[in-house]
Amino acid sequence: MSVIRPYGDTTGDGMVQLSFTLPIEHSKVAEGAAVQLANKMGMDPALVAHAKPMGEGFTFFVVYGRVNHLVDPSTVEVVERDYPLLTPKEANAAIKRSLRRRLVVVGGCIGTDAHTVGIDAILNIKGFAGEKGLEYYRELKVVNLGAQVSVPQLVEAAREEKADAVLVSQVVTQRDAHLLNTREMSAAFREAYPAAKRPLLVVGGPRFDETMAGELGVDRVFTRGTTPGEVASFIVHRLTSPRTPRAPASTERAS
Amino acid sequence: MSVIRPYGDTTGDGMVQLSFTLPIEHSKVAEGAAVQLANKMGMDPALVAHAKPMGEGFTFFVVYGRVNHLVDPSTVEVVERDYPLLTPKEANAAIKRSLRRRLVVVGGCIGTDAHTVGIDAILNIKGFAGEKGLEYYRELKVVNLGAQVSVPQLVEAAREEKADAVLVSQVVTQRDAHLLNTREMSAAFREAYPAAKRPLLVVGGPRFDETMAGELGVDRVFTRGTTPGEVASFIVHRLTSPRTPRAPASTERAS
Amino acid sequence: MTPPTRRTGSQLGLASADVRRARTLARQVGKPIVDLATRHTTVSVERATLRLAGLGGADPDGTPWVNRLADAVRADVGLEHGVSLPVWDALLRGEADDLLTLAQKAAAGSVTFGIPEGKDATRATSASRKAVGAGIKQIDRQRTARERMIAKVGDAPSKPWIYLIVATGDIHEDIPQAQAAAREGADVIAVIRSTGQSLLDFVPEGATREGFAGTYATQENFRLMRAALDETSRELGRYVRLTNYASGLCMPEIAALAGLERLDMMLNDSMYGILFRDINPIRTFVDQRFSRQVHARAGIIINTGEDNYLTTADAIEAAHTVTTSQLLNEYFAKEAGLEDWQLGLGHAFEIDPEVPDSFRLELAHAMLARELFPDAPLKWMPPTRHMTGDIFKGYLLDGFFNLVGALTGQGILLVGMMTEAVVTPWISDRDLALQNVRYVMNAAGKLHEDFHPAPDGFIANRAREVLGEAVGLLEEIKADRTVAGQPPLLSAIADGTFGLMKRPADKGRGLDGVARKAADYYNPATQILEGEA
Amino acid sequence: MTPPTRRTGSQLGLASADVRRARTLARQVGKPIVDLATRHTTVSVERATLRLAGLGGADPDGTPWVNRLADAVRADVGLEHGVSLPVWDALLRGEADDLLTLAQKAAAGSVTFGIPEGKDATRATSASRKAVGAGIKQIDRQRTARERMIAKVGDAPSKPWIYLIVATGDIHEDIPQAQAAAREGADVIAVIRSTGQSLLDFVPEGATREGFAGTYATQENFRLMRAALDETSRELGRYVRLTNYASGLCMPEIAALAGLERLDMMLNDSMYGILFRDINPIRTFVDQRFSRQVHARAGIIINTGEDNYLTTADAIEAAHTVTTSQLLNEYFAKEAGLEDWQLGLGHAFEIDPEVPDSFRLELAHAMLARELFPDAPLKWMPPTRHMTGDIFKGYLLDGFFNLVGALTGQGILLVGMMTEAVVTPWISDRDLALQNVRYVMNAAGKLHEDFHPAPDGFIANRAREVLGEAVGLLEEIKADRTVAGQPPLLSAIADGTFGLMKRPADKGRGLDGVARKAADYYNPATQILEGEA
Ligand code: B12
Ligand code: B12
Ligand SMILES: Cc1ncc(COP(=O)(O)O)c(C=O)c1O
Ligand SMILES: Cc1ncc(COP(=O)(O)O)c(C=O)c1O
Repeated sequence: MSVIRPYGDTTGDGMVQLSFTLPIEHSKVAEGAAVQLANKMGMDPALVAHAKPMGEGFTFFVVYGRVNHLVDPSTVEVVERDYPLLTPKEANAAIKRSLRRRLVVVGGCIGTDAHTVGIDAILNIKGFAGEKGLEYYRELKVVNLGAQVSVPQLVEAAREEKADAVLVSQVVTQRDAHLLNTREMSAAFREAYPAAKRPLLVVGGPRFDETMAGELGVDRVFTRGTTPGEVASFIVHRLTSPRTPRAPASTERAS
Repeated sequence: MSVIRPYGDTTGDGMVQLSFTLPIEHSKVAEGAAVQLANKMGMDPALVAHAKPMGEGFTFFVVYGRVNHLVDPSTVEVVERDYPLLTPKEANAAIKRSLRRRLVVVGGCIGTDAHTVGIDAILNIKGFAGEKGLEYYRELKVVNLGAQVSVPQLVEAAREEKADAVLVSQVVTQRDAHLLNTREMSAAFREAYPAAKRPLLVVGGPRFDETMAGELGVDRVFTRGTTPGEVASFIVHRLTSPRTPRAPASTERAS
Repeated sequence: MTPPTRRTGSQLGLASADVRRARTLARQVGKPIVDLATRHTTVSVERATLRLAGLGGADPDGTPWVNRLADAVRADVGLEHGVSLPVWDALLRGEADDLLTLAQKAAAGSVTFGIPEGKDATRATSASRKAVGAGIKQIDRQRTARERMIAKVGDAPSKPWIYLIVATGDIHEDIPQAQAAAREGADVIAVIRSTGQSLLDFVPEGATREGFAGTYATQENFRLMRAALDETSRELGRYVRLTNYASGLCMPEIAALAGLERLDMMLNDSMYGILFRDINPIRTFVDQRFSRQVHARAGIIINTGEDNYLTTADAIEAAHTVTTSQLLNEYFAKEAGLEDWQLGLGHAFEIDPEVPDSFRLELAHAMLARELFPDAPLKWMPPTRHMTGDIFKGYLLDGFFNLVGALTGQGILLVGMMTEAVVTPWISDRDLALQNVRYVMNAAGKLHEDFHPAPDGFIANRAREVLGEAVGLLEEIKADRTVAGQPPLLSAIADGTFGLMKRPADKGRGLDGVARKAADYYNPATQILEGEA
Repeated sequence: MTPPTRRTGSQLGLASADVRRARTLARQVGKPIVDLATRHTTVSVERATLRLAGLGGADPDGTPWVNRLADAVRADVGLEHGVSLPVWDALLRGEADDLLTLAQKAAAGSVTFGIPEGKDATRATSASRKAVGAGIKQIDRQRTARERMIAKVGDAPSKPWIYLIVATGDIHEDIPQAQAAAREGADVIAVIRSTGQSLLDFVPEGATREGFAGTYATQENFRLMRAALDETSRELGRYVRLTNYASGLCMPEIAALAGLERLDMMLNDSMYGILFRDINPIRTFVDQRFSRQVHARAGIIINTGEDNYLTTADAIEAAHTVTTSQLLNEYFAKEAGLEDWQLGLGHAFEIDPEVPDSFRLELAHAMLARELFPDAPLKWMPPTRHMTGDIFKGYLLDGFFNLVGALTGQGILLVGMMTEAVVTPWISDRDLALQNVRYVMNAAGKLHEDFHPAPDGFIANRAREVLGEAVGLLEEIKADRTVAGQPPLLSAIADGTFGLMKRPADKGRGLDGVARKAADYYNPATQILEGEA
C-alpha cells in the first residue's frame, strides 16, 4: 500500500486539528509559542484558530494546519490474529481432545484497579458484544477473583487452581499504573514457576498497546473492544497446539 | 522566559489532543498508521482514543499523547505594536498638525472576496468592539469601495482619491486566495507609483500571519480581533512621523 | 413531499387578522416590483431562452455561444425586442442551419440581424416557440423522471431533510464527498459555488476543478453530480436531492440548466444578489421572476436567503426583517407559480449565544416562521456568525440548533459545521455534524410533545412582538415615496432596510444588461411558462 | 442552602399513596440494618473516636498512632468494650500524660490495658467524654465558621451548584487546578481519592504527591485544600465548597477529619463500599451510621452513589434500583440525624445514547427523583459509561445532560468531561466543561417554564413505571428470608440486587475489624452525637 497523508477536504492536503494548553498567560507571544509547537510537530502553515486564557497563567489553543509528514501503512507493525476463531463448540472440542480435562482460567483486576466491567465482559456468562463469556464454555473452568487483587494473591490462586491461563485486567493508566502492575505480575510468575510450567499470561485493558506483550513479559495483550470469543480462541490455540516454548506475541508487518 | 511544555493535568506532562482523517479503510493497520503519524509529530506514547470509519476508504481518528518537544517563548517572533495608541481626538490633531489636510483612506475587499463585515468593522462609523470606525475621525476621508473590487479598480480609485493609505480585506483563504490577491495588489501599486509616493498598504483578515508583511509587500498586516483604533493609530503614526522610506513591518523578538 | 406536521390552532396566539394584514402588505409592496419586472428583460433572460432552445457550448476562449449570439443580436437591433425573433428570423432566412452555426457566424460578424415583420414575424415566432418548447419539454421530462425515481427508490425517510454542503472547488473531489455524505445520512447535497461566479455575466462550461471556496456551477458539473447521486440514491434506497445556486448575474440561465439537469432545489432569493453581491436591483428582480417561473415548471424547491441578513445585522434587532423578507419571497414565489411545498423559506440560528435566554429566543423565532408558513418546508440554517475557533463550543451550539429544528418541525435542516469559523467543511466535520443531528433527532426528536410555551409566556410574547415589527416595517416600506414613481421597495432597499446594505436602484452590477421591453417584445419561454396560448 | 424550586402538585401524576408506601417499605427494610449497626462497633469507629479526642500523627513507618493504640487495646481486652474506657483508664492510671505518649508506649508494648470497673469506670467515662467532646466542639466551631463565612463572602449564586473534580494525585497540582476551576465558575470542588485508598485500613498522614488517578485523603491534604479554597472564596466573593469521600474501610475516621477540617460535602453511600469495593456489609453499615452521625453534626451534605449502579447495570433496566437505593439512603440518613437539605441523593445520565427517546427517558428519571425528594439537593451525574474517545460526541452529550439538569431543577450538577473515556480531566477539559454548563444554563436555563410533559405522556408514564418497579423491589427485599434471622437487605445484597454485584454478609474486606458490642460497651462520641445526657 502506498504512502498517504491526512485528508481534510482534498487528497494530499495533509490537514489536521490539534489542541493543547500551554502554561503561559495569553498574549501574542503565547500564540506564537503555540505556533512554534505546531511547527515542531511538523505543521506548517499552522493557524491558531482559538486561544482561550484559563485560570492564571494558562492558555488553551486550538490549531489547524497541514502536516508535511508522510504515513506509510506498509511499515506499520500490528499484532495480526495468528490463531483461528473458534465457536464455543469447537473450543470445547479442542480442549477435550488435547487436554482430556477442563482448562482452568484464573482472572482478576490487579493492583488497586477496581474496574471489573472489562474482565467480567470476558469471563461472565453474560459476555460482551453478543458473545457469551468464558464461563459459558463447558470445558473451561473460570475463577474470577474480582477487583484489587494483589499479585501474591493472584499467584497463590493460580497455584491452587492449577491455572492453565491467567487473565489480568488493567484499566487505570495514570502514571502508567497498568504497565508497572503488569510487569510486576509477569515477574512474579517467572519467579514462581519454571518457564515451561508457567501458565499462559494474558493482560487486557482499553489503553494497552498490543505490540507490547514482549516488553511486558506476557503472552498476549488485548485492548479496546476485545470479545470473549477472541480470548477463548487464543487460549485454546496456544494451549492445545503442540507445546512450544513461550515466545512473546509475534508482531508482524502489515501486508 | 524559560522553556515550557504542553500541560494536561501535571506540569511537564506534555499532553496534547490531535484529530485527523486518513484516506484508508478502518483496520488495525489504519490505527497503526494513525499512531505512526502521531509519532512522526513527536507524540510518544500516542493513544488512539477514537477511530471512526467514514464513507468509503476514510477513517477519522482522535489521538491523545505526550509530545516531547520543548517550547521556547523567548525565541517567538511577534509583530509588537511599534506605535502609540491614539484616541480619535489625538489622531485628528496629529493629522492636522503634520498634513494640514484630511488624510485619505481607500478600502475594500479585493478579488472575489465578498466578506465586507471585517473591513466595515474598521471603516464604518459603527466600528467594532466598542471603538468607532475610521469614518468617525474628522480628519480622515474614508472611501469604502465595498466587496469584490478588482486590483485595477483599486489602484484607479487610489489615484483618483489621492489616497494616503489603502486598506484591503481578505477573508477567504482557500487555496491561499488571500496571499495571491495581496501579492497581486502590492505588485500593482509598486507598478503604478514611484516608491516614495506609493500609499501606505495595509491588509487584514482573520487568517493572515502578521509577520508576513514583508513577503506580501505591504506595510502592515492585521489579523483576528483588530480594532479600528489600532488601525487609525498605525496609519497616523506612519504618515505623520518624519517620512522614512517604506520598510516592511519589522518583526521583533519577544522579550 | 409530505407536508410538515401541522399544529392545529396557534400555539403562539397569533391573531389571524395580523397574519392576513402581513400578507396583504407583502402583496401591496411586491406587486409594483412584479409590474416592473414584466416591463423589462435582461441579457441573461434572453440567453436562458437560447439555452432552452438547445444552444450550449463555448468558443475557444470559453465564452459561451449564447453570449456571443445574444451580444451580436443586441449590437444589431438592441435587446428590447428580445433575441428570439431576430435569431429565428435569421435561421429562417437561411443564415445557418442551426443555432450553433448561427452563433459561430454571428461571432465572426458574418450575420446581421433584423426584426422580422408580418409573416416573417409570425414564422419566427412559431419557429422559436417550437425550439424553446423542446427545452421546456426536457424540463418536464426531468420533473417526471424525478417523481418516478422517488416512487421507485423511495424518498427521504423523515423530516427535517438533512442538508449538507460540499465545497472543495473540484467537482471530482466534490463527488466522492457528496456520496460519502449521502451514505452518512444526508438527504440533500448542496454544491457551494466558487466565490465570484455570481459576478460573471456568463456561465462557465464543462467540468471544473479550480474554484475558490466552492465549485463553479456549470451544466456539466450539474450533470456529473446528479448522475453520481442517482447512483447513490439507488444504492441507498432513497432519493438524494441536489442543490445549487440560482443567483448572481446568470440566475435565469442557471435556473434553466438546473431544470434541464434535474437539480432538485435551488437557492433563489429575491434580494440576496442585490444586497450581498451589489447586483442592480432591477436586473435582479427581472432575472428573479424568470428563474422562479422556470423553477415552478421544473418542480424545483427554492431556498431563500434570509439567513444572510443575520450575518451582517443583529439576529434579535433584525429578526423582523427576516419575517418581512419571508413574506415578500412568498409573494414573489406564488406570483411566479411556485406552490407552498416549493417554498424553502430561510431562517437561521444566529443569536449571540452570550445573550440570556438566547435558546428560547431562537425557539420563538423558529416557531413564528413555522406558524406563518405552515405548509412551506422551512429551511433552518445553523449558527455561523457566532461560531469561533472553539470547535467544541461550536459543536455544542450546533446541537442546540438541531434541537430547535426538532422542536419546531423544520422541513430542511442545513447541517452546521464545528469548523464554521476556520475552514470550509472537512470530510470529518460533515461526519461529526451528521452524528450530532442523528443524536438529537433520535434522543429528543419527539420532545415537542412535551414542549408547550405558555400562551403569554416569554416565547409567545416574543413571537408576537416580531410579527408586529414585521407588519410595521412593511407599512413603512409601503409608505416610502423617496423616489417618485419608483416602487417603494426599491427605495427601501436603497435606504439599507435589509442586512444594513444600501443599494440604490440605479447602481450596482449588471444594469447595462437590462432593457425595457419594446411593444413587439417576444419571448417564447416566458409565454410558455406563463401558460399563454 | 435555599430549597430547590418546588413545583406544586405532581407533574408526573404520582399517587401520594405509592410514595408513602415506598417510604414505609424503605423504613421496614432499613430498620433491621440500623439495629444491626447499633449492636456492633468497628476498629475504624474506635479510631475515629480517638481522633476526635485529638490523637493524630503516625509512627516512623507511617502507621497512624490511632491504629497503633487501638490495636494494642484490642490485643489486651478486645474491641467489644470500645477503646475509650481502657484508654482513659490507662491515662488516669498515669500510664502517660497524654494520648500521644500513651500510644507510643502502647506501640512499644510497655502498657497493658484493662477494663475499669466501678469508680474507675465512671472516671474513665467522664474523662473520655470530656476529651472527645473537645473534638466535637471543634466540629461545631467549624460548622459555625462555615456559616459565618458564607454570610460574609456570600454563597453560590444559583442552583444547580457546579461540582467539579480534580484528580492529579498530587495535592500541590490539585490546589492550583481547584482554584482555577473555582475562578472559572465551580461552586464545589471534589478531590478524587487515589485508587485503593478505600482498601487501606488506616488513613495516610501528611501532604501527599503520589496518588494513582486521585489524591490521598489525609487530614493535611484536607487542611491545605480548604485553606486554598477559603482564599479563593474571599477573592471571588462566594463560598467554594470542598468535597471528599467518606467511604472505604476508614469511613468513620475520614468523616471525623472532614468535620474537623471543615469539608462541606462528603460522598457517603450506604452500600457503595459493599458493592464496589467488596467491603464486608456489616462493617460498612456500622461505619456508615457513625459517619453519618458525624456529618449530621458537622452540617456536611452527603452525596450518595446511586450513579455507580448504572456503570455496571443498564440504566433503563436498573432505573428502579436507583430509586430504591435513594429511598434507603434517605431512611439511613434521617435515622442518623441528617436533614433534607443535607441529602445529596445521586442519580445519573447513563442511558445508552443510541436508545430511541433516550433524552426523554433521562428526563423521566430525573423528574421522578425531583418529585420524590422535593427538598433534597439532588446530585445529578454526567454520562460516563457511554462516553467514548469521540470527544466531540461526548461534549454534545454533556450539553444535553446539562439541559436535563436545567429542566429538572437539580441541586448539585457534577460537570461532565469530554475526555471521560480517555484520561482523568485535564485543566482544559474542565474549562471547556464549565463553558458548556454556562451556555446551557444561560441560554436555556428557564426552558422548564415551557416544558410540561403530558399527564399521560411518555415521560409521566415512564416515571410512574419506575416508581412501581421500585416499590415492587422493596417488597421483594422485605420478603427475603434466604438466611434466617439475617436482615433481609443483607440477603438481597448477597443476591446481587444492586449493580449486579453479589456480596454475602460473611464475606468481604474488613470483617475482622467488626465486633459485637459487649454489655459495657462505651463510646463517648456516639453518646454525644446521639445527644444522650
Ligand atoms: C465504569 C467505570 C467505573 C466504575 C467501575 C465499576 C466496576 N465495577 O468496574 C466505578 C464508578 C466504580 C469507577 C470508579 C473509578 N474510576 Co472509573 N470508570 C468507569 C468508566 C465510566 C467505564 C469503564 C468501563 O466499564 N468500560 C466498559 C468495559 C467493557 O470496557 P473495558 O474496560 O475497556 O474492557 C474491554 C477491553 O478493554 C478488554 N479488556 C479489559 N480488561 C481485559 C482483561 C483481559 C484479560 C482481556 C483479554 C481483555 C480485557 O475487553 C473488554 C471488552 O471489550 C470509565 C470511563 C469510560 N467511559 O471508559 C471510567 C474510568 C476508567 N475510571 C477512571 C477512574 C480514575 C476511576 C476512579 C479511580 C476515580 C475515583 N478516584 O473515584 C474510581 C476508582 C476505581 C478504582 N479503584 O480503580 C478513569 C481512569 C483514567 C485513567 N486512564 O487512568 C476513567 C477512564 C474515567 C476518567 N476519565 O477519569 N469507574
Ligand atoms: C458573514 C459570513 C458570510 C456572509 C458575508 C456577508 C458580508 N457582507 O460580509 C455571506 C453569507 C454573504 C458569506 C458568503 C460566503 N462565505 Co462566508 N462567512 C461569514 C462568516 C459566518 C463570518 C465572517 C464575519 O463576518 N466575521 C466577523 C468579522 C468582524 O471578522 P473578520 O472578518 O475576521 O474581521 C476582523 C479582522 O479579521 C480584521 N480585518 C478583517 N479585514 C480587515 C481589513 C483591514 C484593512 C484591517 C486593518 C483589518 C481587517 O478586523 C476585523 C475586526 O476585528 C464566516 C465564518 C466565521 N464565523 O468566521 C464565513 C466564512 C468566512 N465564509 C466562507 C465562505 C467559503 C463563504 C462563501 C464563499 C460560501 C459560498 N460559496 O456560499 C460565500 C461567498 C462569499 C464570497 N464571495 O466571498 C468561509 C471561508 C473559508 C476560508 N477560510 O476560505 C467561512 C470561514 C465559513 C466556512 N467555514 O466555510 N459569508
Ligand atoms: C440565497 C443565496 N443565494 C446565493 C448564494 C451564493 O452566492 P454566491 O454564489 O454569489 O456566493 C447564497 C450563499 O449563501 C445564498 O444564501
Ligand atoms: C459513593 C462513593 N463513594 C466513594 C467513591 C470513591 O471510592 P474509592 O475512593 O473507593 O475509589 C465513589 C466513587 O465514585 C462513590 O461514588
